[in-house]
Amino acid sequence: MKITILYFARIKEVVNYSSEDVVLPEEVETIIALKSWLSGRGATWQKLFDGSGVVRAAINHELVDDMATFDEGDEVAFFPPVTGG
Amino acid sequence: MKITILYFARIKEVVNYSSEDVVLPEEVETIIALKSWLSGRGATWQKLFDGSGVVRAAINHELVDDMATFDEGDEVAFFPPVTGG
Amino acid sequence: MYLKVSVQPGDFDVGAELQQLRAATPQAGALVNFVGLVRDVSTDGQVSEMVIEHYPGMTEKALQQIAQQAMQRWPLLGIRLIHRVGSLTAQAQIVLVAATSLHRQAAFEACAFMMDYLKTEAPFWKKEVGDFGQHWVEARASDEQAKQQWKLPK
Amino acid sequence: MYLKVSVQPGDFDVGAELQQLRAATPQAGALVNFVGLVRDVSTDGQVSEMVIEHYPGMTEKALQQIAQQAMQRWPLLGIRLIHRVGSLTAQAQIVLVAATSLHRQAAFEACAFMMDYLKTEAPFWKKEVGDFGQHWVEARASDEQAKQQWKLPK
Repeated sequence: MKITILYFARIKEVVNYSSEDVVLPEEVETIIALKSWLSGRGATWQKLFDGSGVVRAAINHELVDDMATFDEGDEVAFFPPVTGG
Repeated sequence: MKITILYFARIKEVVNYSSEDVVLPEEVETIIALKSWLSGRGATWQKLFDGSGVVRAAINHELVDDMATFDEGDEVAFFPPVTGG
Repeated sequence: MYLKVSVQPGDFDVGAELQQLRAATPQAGALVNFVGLVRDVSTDGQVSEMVIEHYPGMTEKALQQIAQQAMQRWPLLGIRLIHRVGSLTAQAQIVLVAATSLHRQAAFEACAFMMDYLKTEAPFWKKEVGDFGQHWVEARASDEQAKQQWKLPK
Repeated sequence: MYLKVSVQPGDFDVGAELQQLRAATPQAGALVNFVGLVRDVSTDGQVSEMVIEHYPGMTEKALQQIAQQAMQRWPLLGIRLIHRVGSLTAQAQIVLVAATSLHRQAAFEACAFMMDYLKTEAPFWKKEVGDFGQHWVEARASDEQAKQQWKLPK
């Protein structure tokens, strides 16, 4: 399935870009599976999702937890804990 | 002893004036004694201090309770519960 | 620490007052303020005018004391209190309570505290005038209860 | 019920915004508002600039949802939320949270609630720039704790 991934703030600076379209293997349909799949790209990605820093996720503009599932065409975002206000 | 008494809001309307200077017998030196002494003036005063409505008191601009004492020249005020804000 | 208290018949400009408070406390990260307004309905009907009586001299002192209690309990940078007196029309501004602090919790709690104390300890009395005639506003038991929640254990 | 939410680079005029909120909710007896300001000091030193990044689309939606939760929990008449994004200087205004209600408690609690939720759920990120270089502002555990206090029993 094809989805769009967005990155924000510190995480955007780590991955060095703000968005990408990815085509995922069939079994990757949860946030936790996506994190694991992205970690397979190499050390930068592995470190990002190794649990040493909190990475929050949203699907189509809604905050979600690791078990949330997404569908074809969804917009998934990864970002650090928010610090507005 | 001589003191000044001020009346405010509903209580001012009941007694029909806003201030008076009074000369008190020696034993009248607490708020409760003053209320009792004023009640001796007649039905209007008696009704005012009979406990059917809350009457708050201040001595020299400080909220006080019934047992508070005042001195020669003090300013004593009687008023209903406050409703500002 | 900045503190300014006013009791006045005239209206106040909230924007300008907050600007002044901020200018006096430039380190502030948080500003909280409350504005109390004349409601146009009462238990008896439509309100056209509100008359606020006060105890001159004691009101200023009571507001100062309330502000000082707030300053002792919270790490505040500045406080601005204004209470109007005299004749006000429906929707007019009655009272302004504002506080600045580094972080928001202090300013929020201090403003709520100051309003709860002002409502029960500052010598102001409201009279509503309308098609029903006129009546003194009754003190609300909920205001006294609101104050009780701030009592510190002895 | 009046509700207006803005996410914008430009500054806002607190006095004018409150005036507009009051005009939209003329029955209000109480107005509470919070303004968050850029502090000129951070853990690392003097701050000259604050850059606020956000997630366009999600921010507006998050603020709307926070306001709607507040409306469900308190008898509010109106809510106004503004959050700035982009580059701000020290002492600049960042955020405005305002609510009107008949009585003060609802507006006070709703504003504190909305700030606690905004701090932990709305996708904004602050970066401080100063003589120390630049750094992302760290999320504060106390903000997450502040949010927890509003959780309703299930």
